Amino acid sequence: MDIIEKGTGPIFSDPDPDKARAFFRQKSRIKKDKTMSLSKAVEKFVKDGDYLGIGGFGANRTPVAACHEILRQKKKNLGFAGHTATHDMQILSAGKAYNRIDVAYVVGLEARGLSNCSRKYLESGEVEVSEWTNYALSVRLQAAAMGVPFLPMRSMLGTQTFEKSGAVAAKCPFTDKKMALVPALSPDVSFVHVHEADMYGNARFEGIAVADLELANASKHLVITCERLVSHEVIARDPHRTQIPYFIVDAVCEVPYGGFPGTMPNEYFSDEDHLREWLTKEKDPEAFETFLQDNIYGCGNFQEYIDRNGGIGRMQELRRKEFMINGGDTNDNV
Amino acid sequence: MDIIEKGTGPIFSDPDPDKARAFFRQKSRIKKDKTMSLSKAVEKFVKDGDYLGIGGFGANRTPVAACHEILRQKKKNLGFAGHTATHDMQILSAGKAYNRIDVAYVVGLEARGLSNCSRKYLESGEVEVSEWTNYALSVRLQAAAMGVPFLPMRSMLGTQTFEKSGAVAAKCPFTDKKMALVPALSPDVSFVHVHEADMYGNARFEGIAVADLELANASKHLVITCERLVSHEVIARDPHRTQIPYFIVDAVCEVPYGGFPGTMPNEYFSDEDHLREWLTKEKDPEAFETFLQDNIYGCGNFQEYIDRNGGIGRMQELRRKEFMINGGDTNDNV
Amino acid sequence: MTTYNEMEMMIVTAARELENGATVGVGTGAPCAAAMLAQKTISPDLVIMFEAGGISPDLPEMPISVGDSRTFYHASMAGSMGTIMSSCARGFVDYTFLGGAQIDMYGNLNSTAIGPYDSPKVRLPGSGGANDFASFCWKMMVMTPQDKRRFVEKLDFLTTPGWLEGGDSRKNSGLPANAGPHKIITNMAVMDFEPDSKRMRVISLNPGYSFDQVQENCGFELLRLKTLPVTPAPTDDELAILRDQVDPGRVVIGR
Amino acid sequence: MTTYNEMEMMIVTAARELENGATVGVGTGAPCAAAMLAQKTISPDLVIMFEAGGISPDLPEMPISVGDSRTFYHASMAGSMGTIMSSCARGFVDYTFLGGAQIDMYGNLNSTAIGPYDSPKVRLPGSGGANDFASFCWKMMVMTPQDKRRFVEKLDFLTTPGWLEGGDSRKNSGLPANAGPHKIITNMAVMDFEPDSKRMRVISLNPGYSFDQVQENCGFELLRLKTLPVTPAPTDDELAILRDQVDPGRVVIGR
Repeated sequence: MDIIEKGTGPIFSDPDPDKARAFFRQKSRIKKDKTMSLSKAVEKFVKDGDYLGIGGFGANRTPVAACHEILRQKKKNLGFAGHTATHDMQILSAGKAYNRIDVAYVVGLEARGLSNCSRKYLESGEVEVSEWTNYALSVRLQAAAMGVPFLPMRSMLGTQTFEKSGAVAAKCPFTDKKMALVPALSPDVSFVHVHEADMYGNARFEGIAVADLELANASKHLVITCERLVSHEVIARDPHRTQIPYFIVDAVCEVPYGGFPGTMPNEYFSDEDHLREWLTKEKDPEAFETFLQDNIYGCGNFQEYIDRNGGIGRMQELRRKEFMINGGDTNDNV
Repeated sequence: MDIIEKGTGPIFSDPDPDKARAFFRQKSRIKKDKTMSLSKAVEKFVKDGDYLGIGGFGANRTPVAACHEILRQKKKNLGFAGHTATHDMQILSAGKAYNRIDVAYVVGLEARGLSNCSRKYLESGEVEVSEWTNYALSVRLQAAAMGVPFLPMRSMLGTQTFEKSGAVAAKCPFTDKKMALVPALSPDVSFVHVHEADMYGNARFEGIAVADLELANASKHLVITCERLVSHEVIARDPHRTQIPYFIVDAVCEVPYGGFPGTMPNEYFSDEDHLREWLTKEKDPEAFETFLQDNIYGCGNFQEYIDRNGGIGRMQELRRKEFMINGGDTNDNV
Repeated sequence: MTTYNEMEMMIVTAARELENGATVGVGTGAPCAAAMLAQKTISPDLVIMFEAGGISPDLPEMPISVGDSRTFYHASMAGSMGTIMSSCARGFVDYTFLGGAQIDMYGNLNSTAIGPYDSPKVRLPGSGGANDFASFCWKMMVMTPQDKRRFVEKLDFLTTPGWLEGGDSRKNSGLPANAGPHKIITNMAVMDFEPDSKRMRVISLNPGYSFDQVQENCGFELLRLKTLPVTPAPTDDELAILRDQVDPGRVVIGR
Repeated sequence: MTTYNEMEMMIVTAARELENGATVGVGTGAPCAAAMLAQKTISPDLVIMFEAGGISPDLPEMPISVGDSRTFYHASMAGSMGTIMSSCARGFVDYTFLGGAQIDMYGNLNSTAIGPYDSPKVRLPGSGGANDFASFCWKMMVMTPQDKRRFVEKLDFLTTPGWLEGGDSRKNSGLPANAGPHKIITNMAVMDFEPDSKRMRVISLNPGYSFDQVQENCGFELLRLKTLPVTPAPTDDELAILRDQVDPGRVVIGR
């Protein structure tokens, strides 16, 4: 294919599908009990230098607990897929866990404002950056999920987003139209947070899928965090509801409220007060250190973080907020 | 892109995404009542010469009723996407409704044997043929669904299936590997059979999806046949279960048992006796004419066909077969 | 007549652009308020889509995030980013509202960096889905304050395509045909783009503003219609609906 | 020892190829029987996949169709053709069983037409998913009767890739690396492919057959191991399970 234009951005993940195939060939397909603690899963599947994918969108159905654990275990030099990375990136930036990033949406928390810590880290020169769009990262993951080295798309063209990406432009052999071709992106390890999974890794969630199915299928290792484990029988009763099949999954970690302080559809709404506290604390490096100590490094696990931030009572409030239940007097904690 | 090799098979559908965009631009997005009779939907949305897509796989969740109606209305010169086209193709061949076909799997009814009628029609020279694979047709539909003129894939290469297709081979600009590039396929009109839909066209089904979501999104016009209409409230309660969004749908036709004599997951199993009758009757052209008269042309609608082949009683039996309920004495008709 | 603030004026102006039965890809904030207002006034059948996957929700309140639960509350479908973006790519989405730290005379947007890209003064979020929406949706609109630091001669970074370098440059770029920037709505005026040069052109002035004031708050030379009508002010009805039903918490419109 | 028929012999031989924990993409009929038998004997953790979307069902009986309800009965997932084929393309599927009207010495298959393509004597179904499975799955196997009209010097049509023209031809074709035909199981013998030439090679003879008989029923010259062991006959256990649990209706194995 004749390359008409070529972005100058780095490509952090090898798009060669035969190399990915050689990896997947030796990955176990046995339907075995894969439940383990999140700390064990991070220890086992996240290596310094790995390319990391985090599911969800911003602070919605995001495996926040996994990000905390990555910090606690002081993982370093990760690559990171920054597709609407908001609170997850804020955490990972606080630990300087990554040193290269595919950017689609970063440093912001949407309408909540910019993360000072993420911004400063990206501006520090310590992080290698490649520019993309949200959909480009979806499509790159989809290419890997399909076992092809690239896919064509029609955005990015004509912009500096393209110039600073690793995409190329080439002519379609059927229509002669110029296309952007984006290389497959295969994270070494990804985390996806779901509502329910069985011990083998069959997983399902409610609400929007964002790019989680592309991410799950593209990733060499996949860790599922779930609000609750269910028996395989529950999954097998409605197999059309399974979105992630067990054979692509390496570990299943039951982490109730694992998306806090983000939103988990039909479970709990985001804790805007606590997210605001993050943004505020970041502005003062010293206060932020204490805050991180209190909320991440000083916690044995994510359950402690939940307990320190209101525990079950607060979760009940956020559940009411999710379902827009106002008033009444049925909750002892409210 | 440099073309290394090029199949000689015809491409029956224009892969230009800008032409498809111009069409979709003027398609109404209004959430209005789209329920109508199947005869009206076929009359309105199937034009002689159109390229036709039929959902399901073989005789599984296949919009059989739609195929009958196409025969009754004597539609001609259709193009047809033959991706595991079994009983649907048998019907359409009986009416010589199509004159060009993208072949992946045709003329057979899987383990049940070959359809004499489909085979003779394909051998007659009256039908223009292009060869593909099942996955190639999925990927071609997916290209159209993504609004790109082609997608790359890694099968077909090195075979005469490739040579007699409309695919081209080109080198990947990232890995230098040879890829098959397949052109987008946008049917003019497609039919998909589902369990439930609301009057706007939001639709959902159980069991395997086959390539129905790619087909639905690729098609310019889309007619949903459903086992039952449900209220929009039922859909809106679990929007993550919606697989086909209303805005791509043109018509919603409630056709109970609309997949008979095929299988509809969790509803009814295939009627193997009746399918065998089809295969047997086909062998004698005269007997087949009478059979078609009795079962299609002489029926006012699909309900009459069901009634002539056992009606509700037979459907109850097939439901028991689907759920593997043997024995007992609860069914007055058995 | 009720008094109104400039944000209210912009939202009402934007809402009026959204005809009944259109589809619009929106984010949070003012664009979402405009879409909700349109639904409650002239466009009951307006279809709202959110890039993370929400299609046609009954928005019970303003979402905080483009992916929070409100964006698919009682929706027709809770799909994926692929569902939304491929629908946009196929030509199903008529409008989108975007923003940015900088905009140039061709409607190109910068949301990546202020200052040199390699050592930015401020690193911004990047494209997100903006580049995709602007590439695919037929008519891209921007709501932004009229400000010399926003309306710049040259972007520090071209994140999201407008008419690129004007003229036929977008047509020749490979981007989908016939889509591009449509209207720019500021606190002072409404602009479109002159059809041949694709340069930004003032087509109406908001009540109380003159063309010169708009030009003074713009870093490049604006084209203009010879006669500039006044952008119609919000009606009492529009304001009441906006304040009481769309944004009762005054999160976007302020107090 | 219990007597058995040749179909039973083939199914048992095929089942023994499927080691525990492997993944296999199968169709209906004998391959499915072999996979089910393997699950009930040496490979309790064998993962069965059907191209229409069924993943790891608890098959209650032999499916009639690759897409019928049995193919996703109590399954881990009822996915799509895309789910299955993209999993195959990524290298997750170890084995597949395919068939065809004709096979050549490199394991290429014809299921498209008998006679000239443009005016066929018999038009056959075409590739279906066979070409995809054979391209993607690591080890492709064939179960077929040993017959001169099936084992041909030259295919009327090359539908599905084996080792193409042998040697490095498949490697250079662009197909995924290191995948290809593995074993051919007939009523008379088991064949593999000689590593360099990629030509079909007899590696064991079924009880009661000689190499000459196999060669007589083959339209091309077969390679052979110097010493040809006898393919182990089915055990009583295997036969009992096959007859009582896998195919009690004797649909595939006959009466």
